Amino acid sequence: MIRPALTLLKRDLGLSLTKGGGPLLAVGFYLTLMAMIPLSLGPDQAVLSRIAAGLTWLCLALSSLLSLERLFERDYEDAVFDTLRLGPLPLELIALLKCLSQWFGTGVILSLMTPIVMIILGAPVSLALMGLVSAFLGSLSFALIGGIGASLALGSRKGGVLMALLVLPFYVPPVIFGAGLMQAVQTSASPLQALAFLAAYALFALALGPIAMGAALRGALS
Amino acid sequence: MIRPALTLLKRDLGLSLTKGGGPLLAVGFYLTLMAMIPLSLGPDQAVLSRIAAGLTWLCLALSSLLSLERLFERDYEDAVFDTLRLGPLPLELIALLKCLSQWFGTGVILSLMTPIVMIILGAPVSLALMGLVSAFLGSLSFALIGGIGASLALGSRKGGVLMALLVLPFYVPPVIFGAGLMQAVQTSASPLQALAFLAAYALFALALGPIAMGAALRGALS
Amino acid sequence: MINFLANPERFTRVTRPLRPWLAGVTALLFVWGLYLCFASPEDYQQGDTVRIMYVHVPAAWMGLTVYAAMGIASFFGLIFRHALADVAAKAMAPIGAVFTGLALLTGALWGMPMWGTPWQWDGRMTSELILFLFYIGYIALHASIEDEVRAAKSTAILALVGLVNLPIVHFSVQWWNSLHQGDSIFVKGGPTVAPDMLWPLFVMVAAYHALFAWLFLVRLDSEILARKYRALRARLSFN
Amino acid sequence: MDLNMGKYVVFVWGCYGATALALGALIIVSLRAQAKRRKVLEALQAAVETK
Amino acid sequence: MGLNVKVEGLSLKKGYNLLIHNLNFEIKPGEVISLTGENGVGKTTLLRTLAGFLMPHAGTISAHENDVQIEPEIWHGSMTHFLGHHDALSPSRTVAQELKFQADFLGGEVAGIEQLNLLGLMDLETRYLSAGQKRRLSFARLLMVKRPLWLLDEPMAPLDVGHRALIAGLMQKHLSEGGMIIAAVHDPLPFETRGLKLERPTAKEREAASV
Amino acid sequence: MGLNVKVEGLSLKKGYNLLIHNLNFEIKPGEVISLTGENGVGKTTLLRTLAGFLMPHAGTISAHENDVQIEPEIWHGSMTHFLGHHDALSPSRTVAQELKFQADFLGGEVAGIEQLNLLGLMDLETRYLSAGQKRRLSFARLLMVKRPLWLLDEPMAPLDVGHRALIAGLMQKHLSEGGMIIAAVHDPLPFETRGLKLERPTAKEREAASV
Ligand code: HEM
Ligand SMILES: Nc1ncnc2c1ncn2[C@@H]1O[C@H](COP(=O)(O)OP(=O)(O)OP(=O)(O)O)[C@@H](O)[C@H]1O
Ligand SMILES: Nc1ncnc2c1ncn2[C@@H]1O[C@H](COP(=O)(O)OP(=O)(O)OP(=O)(O)O)[C@@H](O)[C@H]1O
Ligand SMILES: [Mg+2]
Ligand SMILES: [Mg+2]
Repeated sequence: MIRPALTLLKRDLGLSLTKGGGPLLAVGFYLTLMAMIPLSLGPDQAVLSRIAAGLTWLCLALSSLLSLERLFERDYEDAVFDTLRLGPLPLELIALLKCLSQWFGTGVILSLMTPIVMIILGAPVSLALMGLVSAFLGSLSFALIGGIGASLALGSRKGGVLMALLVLPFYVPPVIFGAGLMQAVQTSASPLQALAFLAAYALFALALGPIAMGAALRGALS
Repeated sequence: MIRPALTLLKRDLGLSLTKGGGPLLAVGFYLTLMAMIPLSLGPDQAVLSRIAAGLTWLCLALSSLLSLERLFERDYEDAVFDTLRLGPLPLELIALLKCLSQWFGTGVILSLMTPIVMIILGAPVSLALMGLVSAFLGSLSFALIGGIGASLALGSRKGGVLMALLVLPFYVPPVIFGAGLMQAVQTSASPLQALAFLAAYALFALALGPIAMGAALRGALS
Repeated sequence: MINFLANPERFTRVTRPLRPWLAGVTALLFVWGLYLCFASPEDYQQGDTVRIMYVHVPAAWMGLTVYAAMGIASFFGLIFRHALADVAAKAMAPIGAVFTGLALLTGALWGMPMWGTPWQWDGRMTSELILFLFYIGYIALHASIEDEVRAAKSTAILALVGLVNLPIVHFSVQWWNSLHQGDSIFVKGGPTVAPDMLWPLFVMVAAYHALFAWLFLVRLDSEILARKYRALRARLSFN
Repeated sequence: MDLNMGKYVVFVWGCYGATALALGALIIVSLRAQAKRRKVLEALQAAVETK
Repeated sequence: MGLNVKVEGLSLKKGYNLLIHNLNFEIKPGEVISLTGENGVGKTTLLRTLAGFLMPHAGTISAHENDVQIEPEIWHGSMTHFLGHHDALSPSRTVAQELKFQADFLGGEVAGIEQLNLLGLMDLETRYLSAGQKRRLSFARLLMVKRPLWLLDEPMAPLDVGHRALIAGLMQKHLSEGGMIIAAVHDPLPFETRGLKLERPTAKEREAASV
Repeated sequence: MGLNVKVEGLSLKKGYNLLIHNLNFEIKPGEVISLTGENGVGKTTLLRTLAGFLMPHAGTISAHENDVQIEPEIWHGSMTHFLGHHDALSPSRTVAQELKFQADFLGGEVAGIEQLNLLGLMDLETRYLSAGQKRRLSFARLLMVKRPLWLLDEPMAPLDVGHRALIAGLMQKHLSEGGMIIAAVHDPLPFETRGLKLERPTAKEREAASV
């Protein structure tokens, strides 16, 4: 069970990291998005620094969403899922591994950039560590919830947009709490509650995600 | 030449409108995104109304991007492009028609919603007409430039994110001028210059887009 | 001339002896330029920070110049199908990206003492950032298409379309009134900068150009070697 | 020649340092890639000739 | 091995469409069944059901080893190979990568490369392979990971004459080692097989199933 | 019709790989060529080049009607049909929609539905069709829109015996009406054809082309 799981993880990570420009892409997308925000809102530093934390979370959610979109679809269309299902791993675990490698390949990299981007947008430096930890938790939730959406949208036309629609409502709580946490730190309130919520949400996604994805995939792949 | 063109337009429109939830999806995505913004930024009305116009443009760009992603890919993977190329239309025209039906199916609908969303977010009602016209022009540019990105990313792994990265820089000028136009109207300055720029950009995309897409597709489809 | 050099073999033969000379010239220009940088007087207004100009401005200019050169090479590659032109554009991209990145970084470091902030979302900085992202996009697109002929074609189209960004970067100062300094060197009626500052700047600009030329030849040679390797490999492995 | 940058020392030397670092890295990476590719090609050519 | 697979009273539906009604057969080690029937009669559907991708509408598929029943999960996860119409290959990965992945994931060692004439293709991305080359690459996993039941959907179609003989030889070897094969075919396989011809259910049977 | 197609000195490359070297042949109305050769020799590549999807590495493909040369764009856009390994169908559209679209886009009328036994499938999305049903649906456009040259890539492979005979009949009818067919096949077609066997270029030819 361990060897196939590691093999699958390695393959999926390899596909998302080494091929096609790798993490450069996620990073570039994130940066482009951040660059567009001040452009569309105007360069008023007071306004920007006020909303910096929130915007960072919004960007994180959107970037996760965009790169999640073809999580299962490629292997489904290439019929590789048939082979995966004939291996020793249950479908739930396969789905979880795919989400995790997606998270390593995109979410983790974006999380590492989050503190930098926050500071560039004008958030105080003291927020950096909190930003990093919360971004890790948040992007993990995003990856898993996105996985549920991706499995539900599998095989339907307009998969991408459908998925976005299914998934975005569930992205809202981490965004609220993540942004709230930033505000709490800024106003020297205790960030513990918000952090606990983020962690709970990620755990919840970790527990529920595989079951939901397994069921959805079983239906879609028949 | 006219009948095949109309046939293709109808088919593509049909695919994007009737299947898989239709324009509902784009609209829903747009609304969800708009809903997330106050949530992530906090409900401060003064700040919100200040950035409403800009955010509307940001959402317009992102929504266009999200639904553009599979513009050519479906037909490429299904080998339908082989049949399309054996028809009477040059590849340039096929690409243009696909962008246009994409625009009708998403951009136009989102543009129609733009004034409403702007007002909900707190922009003054007087901005509505300007918002509508500029959103039309902007989303047309977005569709065509997105088409160039989609044709370049075709057949490469990581199509979606790669496309976003290639395309977003070119989305910046309309966003700047679109948002600038809103500000101009708000401060009673003349919006004509910005509007002229938006129109020029759309025309430019209309002229350059088909040529670039044709060349890129010819390479990718070989 | 272009036709003569379009053959990779001939190109290698002509340029190989050139490379050590170019390396030498580059080194000399840098030594001279750096001496001038620190020997020139400080600005009455900006103090010692003016010395940042001697690395900021050449880097910024080179970022744009390299981009234009890539556009030209892509044009030749696309229209006249010169194999070497494709490789040339590919070889230039990382150099341009580094120059552009340096312009951003040195600009930010200059901004801190001058404007009290490293970053402002004004037109020139933003468009420069976009240019940088654009270089990344170009490199990423090249990396993500396996087939060389296709990769060359797709990236050439991207480079040509991307030429739109050049005027935006350059004229951004005029279009949006911004923090960033307007043009002060190439303006009607001659430069508005004092001559003691002009000299080090020009020598540094020349040094950057020489460095670019040398690096370009090295990277081009490296690309040609890689192509030869792949061609030989494919021929051997045919099944 | 005056190498004392006063209170701007961080910024000025930061700029020159970053420039040296980035350009130096680019030079080294380019030269090494070239050397490696030449070596690999020559090895393959030698293998072909001996075959 | 006393391994055998038994299909009893199997009915398969697609949408509202009853494709197969009350099918019964058994397969034992060393046996090969060639599945024939018109286009759309349900050959692919039957094979996918046997592989565990689809649920039967009625009836059972059971596997016994020495009269001990094997759990369905274990059966599907380690006893069958499925080779569909569409080769299960990621277009952006090289032949070498695909082979290594399949061997590691399914639990075996990379093998059969020279046998299947894949040696010269190892560095090529699978999207560039020809139809027959893809099929040969897909076949490799049946050799790398030993499993008793092979479910093959028109395995020979895209292969050239030489490779058809090669694959036929490999299939016979598998049978002689106690393996089982169920293959959907339009052209008969070049060795002795037991035929199983699928027929459309009668109108009455379809009527009865639609309730 | 005095229509004929001439291939002269044609060389095709994929990547760095020379597949076909200096190929010459001609095809006239009423003629059929069956293209044979090992897997990966370049049959599909040749057909795609003839359809205008790929550029030749060297050599020319020219079409003449009564000694007047036909422009390549016109040729590809209105004179050839291409039927690949992979059926060109959108999975989420119904059979009826696909037929209507192809007829309107290529300039013809919906036809051949009963002849190809598609009547019962009209409302089904094409993703649900079996391999043979898909192939029959793809074949419909050759009947709906008359074009002189058919380029077929293993057209018979997924069809059952009955439908093979049917399609063979349709091909013969096309020939008797002055049409031309070039078909890549592994199994010979069930009627008289002119054979064209592709061979790998020699090592020397490959060497020469790689410069
Ligand atoms: C991150 C911040 C900065 C960026 C991205 C940036 C970018 C650029 C670019 C792209 C150019 C070339 C423009 C052209 O030739 O079209 C340029 C030129 C120049 N920059 Fe900056 N810059 C930044 C900060 C600064 C600062 C803080 C100063 C000085 C106070 C400065 C002074 C100059 C000068 C004097 C030129 C030459 C203008 C000319 O004559 O063309 N820059 N910069
Ligand atoms: N949702 C559905 N509703 C009605 N009929 C369906 C549905 N899905 C599939 N079918 C039918 O089920 C059958 C599936 O056949 P299958 O693919 O198993 O055929 P096959 O025997 O493999 O044929 P071939 O020889 O062409 O490969 C087809 O006739 C198809 O039309
Ligand atoms: N980029 C590439 N580099 C090297 N070789 C390539 C490349 N792309 C394709 N090939 C080779 O070109 C050949 C393409 O063959 P093609 O698909 O035309 O074969 P075919 O004759 O149709 O074979 P089949 O009978 O299997 O369908 C294959 O041998 C493939 O390995
Ligand atoms: Mg079948
Ligand atoms: Mg073929």
